[in-house]
Amino acid sequence: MLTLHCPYCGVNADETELDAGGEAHIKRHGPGSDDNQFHDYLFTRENPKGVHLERWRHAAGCGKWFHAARCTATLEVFGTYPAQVYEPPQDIKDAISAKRPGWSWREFE
Amino acid sequence: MSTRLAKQGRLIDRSKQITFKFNGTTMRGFEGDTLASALMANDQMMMGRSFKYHRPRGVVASGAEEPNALVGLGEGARFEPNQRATTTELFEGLTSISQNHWPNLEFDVGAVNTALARFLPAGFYYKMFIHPQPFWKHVYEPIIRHSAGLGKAPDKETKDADTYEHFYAFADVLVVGGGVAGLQAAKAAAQSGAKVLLVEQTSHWGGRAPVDGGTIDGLAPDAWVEQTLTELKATDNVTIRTRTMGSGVYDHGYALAYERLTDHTPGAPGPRHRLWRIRAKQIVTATGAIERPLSFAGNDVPGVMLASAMRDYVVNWGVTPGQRVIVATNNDDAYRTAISLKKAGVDVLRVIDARTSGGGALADEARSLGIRVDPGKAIAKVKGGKRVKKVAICNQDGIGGAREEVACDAIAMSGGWSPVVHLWSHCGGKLIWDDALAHFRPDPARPPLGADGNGFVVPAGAANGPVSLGDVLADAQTAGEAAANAAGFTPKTADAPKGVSELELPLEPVWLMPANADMPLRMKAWLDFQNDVKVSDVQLAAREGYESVEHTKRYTTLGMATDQGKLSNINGLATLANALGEDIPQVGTTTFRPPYTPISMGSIGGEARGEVFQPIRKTPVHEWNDANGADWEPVGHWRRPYAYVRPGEGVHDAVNREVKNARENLGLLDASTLGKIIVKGPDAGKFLDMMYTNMMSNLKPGKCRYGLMCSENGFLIDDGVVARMDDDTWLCHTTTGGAERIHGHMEEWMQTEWWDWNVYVANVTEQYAQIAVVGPNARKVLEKLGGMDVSDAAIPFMGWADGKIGDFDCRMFRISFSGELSCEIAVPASQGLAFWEALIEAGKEFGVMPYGTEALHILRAEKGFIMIGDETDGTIIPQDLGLNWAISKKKEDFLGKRAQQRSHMTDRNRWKLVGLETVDGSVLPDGAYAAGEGVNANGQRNVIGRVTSTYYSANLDRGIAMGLVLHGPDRMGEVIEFPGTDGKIYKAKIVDPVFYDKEGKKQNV
Amino acid sequence: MKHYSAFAVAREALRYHTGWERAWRSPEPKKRYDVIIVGAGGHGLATAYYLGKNYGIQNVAIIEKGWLGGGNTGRNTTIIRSNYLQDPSAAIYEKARSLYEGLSQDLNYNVMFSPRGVMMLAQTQHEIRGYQRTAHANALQGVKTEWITPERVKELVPIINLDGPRYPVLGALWQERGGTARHDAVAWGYARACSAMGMDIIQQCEVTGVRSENGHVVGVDTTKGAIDCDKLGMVVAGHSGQLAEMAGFRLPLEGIALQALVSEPIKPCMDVVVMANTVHGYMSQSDKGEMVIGGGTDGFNNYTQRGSFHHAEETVRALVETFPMISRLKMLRQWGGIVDMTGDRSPLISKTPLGGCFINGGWGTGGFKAIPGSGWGMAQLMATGHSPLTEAFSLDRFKEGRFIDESVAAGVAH
Amino acid sequence: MSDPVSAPVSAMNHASYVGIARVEETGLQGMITLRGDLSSATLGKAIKAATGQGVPDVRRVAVDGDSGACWMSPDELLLLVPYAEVEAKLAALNETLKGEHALAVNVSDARAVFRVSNGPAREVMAKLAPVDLSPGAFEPGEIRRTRLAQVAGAIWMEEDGAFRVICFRSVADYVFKLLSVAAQPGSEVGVF
Repeated sequence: MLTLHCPYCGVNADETELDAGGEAHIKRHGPGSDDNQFHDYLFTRENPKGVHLERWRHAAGCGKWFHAARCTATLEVFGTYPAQVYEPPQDIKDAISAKRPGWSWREFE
Repeated sequence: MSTRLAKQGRLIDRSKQITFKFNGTTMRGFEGDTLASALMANDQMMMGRSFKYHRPRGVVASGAEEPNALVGLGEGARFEPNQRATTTELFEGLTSISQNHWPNLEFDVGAVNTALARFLPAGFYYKMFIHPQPFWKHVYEPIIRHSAGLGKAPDKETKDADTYEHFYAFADVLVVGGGVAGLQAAKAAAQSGAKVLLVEQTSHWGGRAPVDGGTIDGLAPDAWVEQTLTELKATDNVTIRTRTMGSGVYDHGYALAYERLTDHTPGAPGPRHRLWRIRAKQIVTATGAIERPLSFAGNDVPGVMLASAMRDYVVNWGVTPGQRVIVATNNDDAYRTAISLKKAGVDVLRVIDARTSGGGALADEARSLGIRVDPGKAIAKVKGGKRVKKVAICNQDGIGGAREEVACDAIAMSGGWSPVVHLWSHCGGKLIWDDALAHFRPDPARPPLGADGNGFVVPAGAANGPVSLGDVLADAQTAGEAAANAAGFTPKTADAPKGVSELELPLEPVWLMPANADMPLRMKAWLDFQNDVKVSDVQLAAREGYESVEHTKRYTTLGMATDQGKLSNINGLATLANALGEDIPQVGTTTFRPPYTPISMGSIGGEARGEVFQPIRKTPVHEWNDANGADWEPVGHWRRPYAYVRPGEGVHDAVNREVKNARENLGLLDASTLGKIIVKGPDAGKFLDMMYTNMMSNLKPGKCRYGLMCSENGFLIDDGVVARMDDDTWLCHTTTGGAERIHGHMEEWMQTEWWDWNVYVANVTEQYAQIAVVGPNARKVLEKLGGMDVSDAAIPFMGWADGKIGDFDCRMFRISFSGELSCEIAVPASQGLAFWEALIEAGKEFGVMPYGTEALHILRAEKGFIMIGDETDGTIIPQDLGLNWAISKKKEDFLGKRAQQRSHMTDRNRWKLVGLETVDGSVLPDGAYAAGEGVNANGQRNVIGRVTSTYYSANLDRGIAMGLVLHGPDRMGEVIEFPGTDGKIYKAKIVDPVFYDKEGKKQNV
Repeated sequence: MKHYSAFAVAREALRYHTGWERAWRSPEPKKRYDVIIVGAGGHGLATAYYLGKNYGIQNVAIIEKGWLGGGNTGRNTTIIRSNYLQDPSAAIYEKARSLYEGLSQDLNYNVMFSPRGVMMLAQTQHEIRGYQRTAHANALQGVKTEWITPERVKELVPIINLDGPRYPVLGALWQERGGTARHDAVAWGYARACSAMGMDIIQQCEVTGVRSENGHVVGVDTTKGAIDCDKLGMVVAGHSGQLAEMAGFRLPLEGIALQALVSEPIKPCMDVVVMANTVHGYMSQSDKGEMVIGGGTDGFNNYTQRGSFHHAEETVRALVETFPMISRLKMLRQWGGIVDMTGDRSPLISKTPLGGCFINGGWGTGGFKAIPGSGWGMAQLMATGHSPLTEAFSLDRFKEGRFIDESVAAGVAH
Repeated sequence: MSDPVSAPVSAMNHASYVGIARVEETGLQGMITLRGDLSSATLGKAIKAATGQGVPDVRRVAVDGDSGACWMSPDELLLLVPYAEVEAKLAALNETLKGEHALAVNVSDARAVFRVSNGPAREVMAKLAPVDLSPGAFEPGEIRRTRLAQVAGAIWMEEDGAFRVICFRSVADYVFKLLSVAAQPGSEVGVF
């Protein structure tokens, strides 16, 4: 039963107020992309046992999408941040590094 | 015999007598009794039968860990099976029945299993009943199922007479357990200013201490408990609850507490149970410890009881299980029982102490009271069936020979204590083995981790290992302070109250009595009393290679009973470890899962039953529909009329009537459930061009356009009419199920992909009641009501306008899903019912009839319009449905475009939409598949198509259908076969999907 | 292998059951095997068993990081059915179901397959259409199912509440030969039979790496040393992703938590398996008397084997409404498992980018019922390079957009 | 006198229930959903004109009688105005906001409003919403969009300790029954 801090309305939201949105920072591939790119865009997922960056929506609250940095093995939360970014902010990366030195996730570390 | 003692009983009020029933016999007890203590007071030692062998079972414990004394409680709508007699507070008129026997408790046919026990070892059913094949289902299994099962099932029509509720609570520190450790931990935590919630599963505070004696700061435990309670009650930041069990600990500080409000006062107003959903920064588990039985032959005979439990019954309830008692132990604590019994006037024949050294100070006190103590001895065997008759005593180090028999009627046993680590373990807390005390306790280095990655559970008192009163209180103080600190408060460090109790000598682990008991004895030495698992069973499992503790548990069912192994697990583990020649910590434990003790299904469901089981969404016309024959169809959470059935009319007659009337006169449809989403902004057109397959940016204000939406995976997810309001505002209609889904879909893409586009979206679905006025007389009724110009010139087909109809401000859309002249009119929801009634009234002279969803389906099918959810099922792309005209070729991109370029999506062998006409005019079965030639590699009949919609058309007086068929559009006129599940073969001709008014004249007048 | 029978049990009883031999050996790994199966769950053991039985490949090791049958095989709600909509699903699940019919005899181990019947309630018009479609499909697939009326539903399930205030029962899709089996026994039975064929089941041995040479697998590194092999089968459910990473490729999978719970045992009151998809709940009664209840899945990656409580709550809420008499029963135990979900919620049984390496996973919430069919097909694929049973479940289907979507008929995959 | 046929009626038409607390639907309330840049001065001006209130801070409400402004999200407010004036206020609002990127729509009829008062209102609400409603944690002036059992809703407290509850119109009946069950006699929790 997670609680995640909504970076928009400042609420520590109960999991039942949230919708999970899967992996974060996925680049959209539309017309013009090749089959592999499009396949990976839609289906290939990091699915890590450890540090994960993922999307959540404060559905029963302010309705905003945000990102969470979370460990899938312990459910530890390193931080949450707005969804309108292409990569996790430095303070989030630092928070993860503090707890999981040497972590990496896709192109981020 | 077991009886009520003349004195004693700190929890009962002898001035308040209570009458209750057990197996039909009226008995008497006192206020403060549990059902178990009251039954014993009435010399009812045998309270049930075991699971597998149906052996007589008596109460063995005095609390939540009880595996034997389970009864069916109450009657009718309040009957509850498997209720623990030891945790059931006695109340006037209580009725209970014992379980798992036929015809009755005293004489049970199933007891034949006892005689066969030798032939029914652990896992016997895996090795037997294999042949002949059908016998398992029809002969063996039914027998096993009937002899298994425990409590009687409630009557099949039972509807629970009680209500339940949830409650969300937030605390800095949750303390579970109201014994002296819990009280002290709560006090210590509260002094820091932290918000503390303290819960205790029983109806009284203090736990074991008042029974076990000693002093706290010079006070008797009872007095100290009173004093501390008074302090806590006076502290604003502390909340305390009795009859509330901490039942589970989950991630991120989430905990469940199970409050039993009216179990002891059935029928009282208010909910029966309240399930607390607690978020705590820190959780202190002051859950105490549970005494372990000793494994000796016949340790399951009624009258054999945990030493601590026997003490509880004497001190708390003034009952004794017997008159001539023998105590068997491997530790000093059990001497307290001998002493309590003796002081209560019960004859204690002797204490059999497995330790050659004998006991310490408590042993001396016992001796001084004239109790005989036999060091180095063991119980070889208990004799007696439904009641202890005598014991055979032998040396502990031996196989059980050279016995001395002593007659007695009760035995108190103590194999040491195991901390209650369940709540610590639920969320991943790990354990370490303590050799000195021979038990698992929480490993402070490996606690369950919270959201911040730090531990959030702190064990306190006996639940953490300490045994003596002094150590328990000191540990509780530390735990309370630590929890407060971890919760972000600064604890006032204070000295723990001084607990004084007799010094105890160390126990000696005894996992089998006598140590080398021979096989006949081991086959009678019980580990799990309820499931009938014996020492020999665990040894057999080990022998057969079921070496993992999980394998042994599952193979023998050890610890899988309703007590979840509270008494049996550690003894079982030790037995397994010995059998494998390993150390206990190597063998490890099984996983602890919530709940700590079983909680009612009702409490889990909470308030969500009956009318509030799930929300029912209602349109402004709902009540009118209900009053006018609506045959309801659930659509999502909405209810829509399937048809309006008149008195003496069948549902299908009603549908046919509605379908004809809409084409011939005037039909009204409550379309309020259709989604209505406003999209506004400089980039709204660009945004909608991505959302829809067709172009929306070039739609002219005042006009409407039918649009399709696909997922990024290419599949059709919704459709609807889009109207352009003004330069930068569009109104998108969605399907009934689509409103919230599509609104969320738009927000998601807006917020997470194109967040730099200037677009705002608002879901105004429920602001309007939307009513479709359909049929040749549609314009007439509107003109009669007066107001805006509704002529074709003023509002042409696929146009819209704001205006007034009668007194009603409205927005009118000239759109048609029926193929008839049709206006969809939106009015404010609060005027929706009035508007509907006005239309009904004014429409009378034009033959007005409301129509439901089925008529809606048929009308659109007659016109070959697709329906999301019928023609689509999540695997369909617009191209399958011949909707290419609605897919913009000009646009470089839209959601789903790339997906639709994948090889399987462009495959010319994809089934395509066609109309289907049965050769004989009958109706094709819904969901039927068209059979092709031959079978596939897996022997399945090849198929070449399927029916997506099929109806009887009253207007055409024949069956019409739509379907997806391989190369369908190229095969017009061909007849294909649809095998029905009724065995018939339905022949249907492939035709154009538009069955009615192909030119579309009627809608455009 | 000592034969199991009532006679054998009686004989052993006379010597206090001291004569029973181990159900399976616990050997140290050899240097090399023809085939290594990673994962001694139901699917892995069944794969090994049919490799030996159908193709004579018996130089096989099954490597398990924990204890055999300890993953989802030992955590599921044991439902067996094959009333699936899509041809490939119906084919493999019906193959599995038909193998279950004779599995106890085949393995000489009573797996307690109980064809008590599986019922899927239709509670909306949409569900009626969906299940009637399934019934038509099943008829052509050779899967025996039928559409039954509410009256028949009540006959079969006396404790059901036909007209709940929210969703009346409008009928049901009924598979008479569906049912349940004893999950542990399935793993143990296959393990015993594999061991008897000379295969090595190596428990408490974790794979730490996959070794390959010029694009072909040559062995694995484990906590018990390096082991060589010609072919490798990855059958590790929730941990497929981690293993694939070791082999150098990625999968269209995500691991999430699925929950289940049981009530205290009561005397028999429900003889069939009931699934109510509109309200998201399903329930059956075990031979022990417990009501076995399936909970929902979380929406996020989770490797804790603990689910979020509110999913269990939603399920119980639905079932109390459907079967009011369970309101005063008590939940005895709840637990969770890790299931791996693919893009279309259907499994992967496929060759992989690494030569000689095969994957069997992505069973989501419905793997137990498929065990024998999955093992049968996987063995055929590994032994011969092709299996009609598994063809459609290949990895490349996602690239082509060729999905196997069972949700279309409102059918859940439990 | 009888109302004209077209007289508007609120979802529950003032239904009420009295248990451990009083639950009532408060009838028609003018409501405008306003989306835009909450930091914009023009927007602030428009809101002042429409409601007499300034732009509320995050999770705050500024309500006086049936006029006020409630924070809904970083780019959304719910404006409360007298029901009869909603169209006029909306028109004025749109006039002022001309040229701004903003969206204002009338949602008066898309919602239902309840009041929970005269009793342990905090406890009644805490049975339904996963929110810390204890004194100090939740006080008048704060608004919380959350979940009421199985539906979305927004709640805030008034000075007298009563709760205002807003939900969608279609589930008004569900929410009314929900609140009534939560307020059933004998269900006091006794913690706040």
